[in-house]
Amino acid sequence: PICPNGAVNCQISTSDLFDRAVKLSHYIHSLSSEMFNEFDEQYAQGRGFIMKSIDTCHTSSLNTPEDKEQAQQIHHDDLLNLVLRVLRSWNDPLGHIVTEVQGIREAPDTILWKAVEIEEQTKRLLEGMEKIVGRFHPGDLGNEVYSLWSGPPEKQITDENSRLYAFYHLLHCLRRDSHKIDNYLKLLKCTLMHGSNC
Amino acid sequence: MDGESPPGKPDNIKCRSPEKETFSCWWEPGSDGGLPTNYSLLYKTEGKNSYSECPDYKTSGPNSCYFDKKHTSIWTMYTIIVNATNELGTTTSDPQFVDVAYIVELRPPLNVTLSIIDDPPHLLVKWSPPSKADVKSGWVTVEYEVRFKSKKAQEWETLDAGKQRQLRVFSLNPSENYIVQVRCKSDHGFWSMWSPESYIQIPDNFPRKD
Amino acid sequence: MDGESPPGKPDNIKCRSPEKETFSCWWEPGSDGGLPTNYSLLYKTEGKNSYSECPDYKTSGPNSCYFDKKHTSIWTMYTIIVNATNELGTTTSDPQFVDVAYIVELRPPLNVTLSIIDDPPHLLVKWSPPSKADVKSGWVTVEYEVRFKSKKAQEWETLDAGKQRQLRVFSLNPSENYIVQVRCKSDHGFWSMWSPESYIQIPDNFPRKD
Repeated sequence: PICPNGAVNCQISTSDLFDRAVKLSHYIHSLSSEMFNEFDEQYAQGRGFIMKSIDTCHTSSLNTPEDKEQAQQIHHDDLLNLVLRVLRSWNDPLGHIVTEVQGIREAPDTILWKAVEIEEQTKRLLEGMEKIVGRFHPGDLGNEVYSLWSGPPEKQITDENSRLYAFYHLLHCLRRDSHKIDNYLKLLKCTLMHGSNC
Repeated sequence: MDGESPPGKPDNIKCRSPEKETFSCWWEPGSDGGLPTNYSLLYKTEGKNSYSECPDYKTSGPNSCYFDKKHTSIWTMYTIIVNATNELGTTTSDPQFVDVAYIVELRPPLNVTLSIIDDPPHLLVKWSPPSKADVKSGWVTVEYEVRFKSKKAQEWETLDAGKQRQLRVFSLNPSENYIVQVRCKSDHGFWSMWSPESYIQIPDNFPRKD
Repeated sequence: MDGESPPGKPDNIKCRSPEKETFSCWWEPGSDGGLPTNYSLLYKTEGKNSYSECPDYKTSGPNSCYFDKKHTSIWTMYTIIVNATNELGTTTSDPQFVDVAYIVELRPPLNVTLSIIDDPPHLLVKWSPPSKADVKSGWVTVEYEVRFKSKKAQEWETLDAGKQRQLRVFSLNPSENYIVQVRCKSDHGFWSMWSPESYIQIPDNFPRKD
């Protein structure tokens, strides 16, 4: 996107913004999936966490589309804003994940590195989504503060199993929500930038 | 009676979705205890306490259950069990936990075509996306891999084609007969089977050196 | 006073990013007009009317500005100007428009290894990604090019290796000494420097190219 000299309103195209957002959301989900699998293999085997992980995620109240028809029926403005809200609702939990990993016995550096990288890249994706939403609705960013996450379940978790489960559940929800964000963005990109002809 | 017992435990429950819109599960029956044995698949989704029975035992073949669009939700945990029942009792499999988001396995790519290009000398491999997957709308994003080997060779060489629907292969041995296959996967899913083998004879004068 | 004038216009502003997360810009000072001259780099992002000053003139050496993660965004176009100021006035460069995603220049690939394969006879070139790109694969996607020539030859031959980390080269002259180098680039970025030269002697029994 080289701007001709003397160009006044030189900006990155919305299509380029979408390409970067999709590349980032894909990367964030891949990392979230790897982190979940790594933690599951190392800490969750035989503890029956998966049975309990049917507990709802802190973002469940956001009423996100659960299949292709729903995702295609929702107006793209609403889907864009939904992505923004899911991203914002992960700001505090991601900070907690980074702190919590350092407190887990013998947590490998690879899990910590991924947690830090996901937190940083999610902030970067949020910045991009605010830019994209701003392109469709200048000035309407609805920057409400998000506190869907009520913090670690019980501050006074003492036994290790509950603590590991709380962490497992957070990673399970992160994997799920990052997959949703990635899927919705790829759908939005095809709809808005390629006339649903990807 | 002699040699008759309740059925063995069904196991190896495996679930796959070909396009992130429907999915099927298959199971392996255990021993039938020497008696006529019936199988039933039960499932419940997140937030539900009671099990429902499989909506369609036919579409995906024997020992299977097919969930059509109406019965399929993405990003929802399904708890799935299989019961085996005969006269002497019922045995239940271990529960299988499934989220359709993570079990996508596409069909292989279609219409693989091979053509020799002269300048610069290389092989051009082209293909079409797999059937069923809705790539146009962006609901499914597909990545591809190409593998090739000369008929004489033991080892395949595999190349990442990313999201492209064609790939140029340069490093080929002149005058040899090559086998080429392509496979694909949904961005975060399982690799498909390889496409059927395609064959091509690399010309002797490949690459022409002046 | 004789021979003294306002400074010349700084030009050739060049900006590069090693990994899409930070970036640096360099400029060439114009004439200093015979007087002590100071340089300042100013930048603004999309939608902003006022310029901000370079956050760090040190990290990237003389006549440079370094933008750390906090000051780097891939979501906005940067407008960059450099002012040269001496006693007699200030001269401003032409504006330079910078999109961080398009100025990525990776470091060369690492660990280039060459090996002669007997059957079929060819040269196998292998390498590793540049440090930063390897760790963040998926965010920084890398493609490679290999070039080779016999010591006696004038012209290099260059092959596209796509995203692979190895390439098989078939068209080589037996008993000649070859030089091989590899370079890489991020999807929209600039080619890196070539890796240091690697050398290999092709065996006499290699099939002669006709």
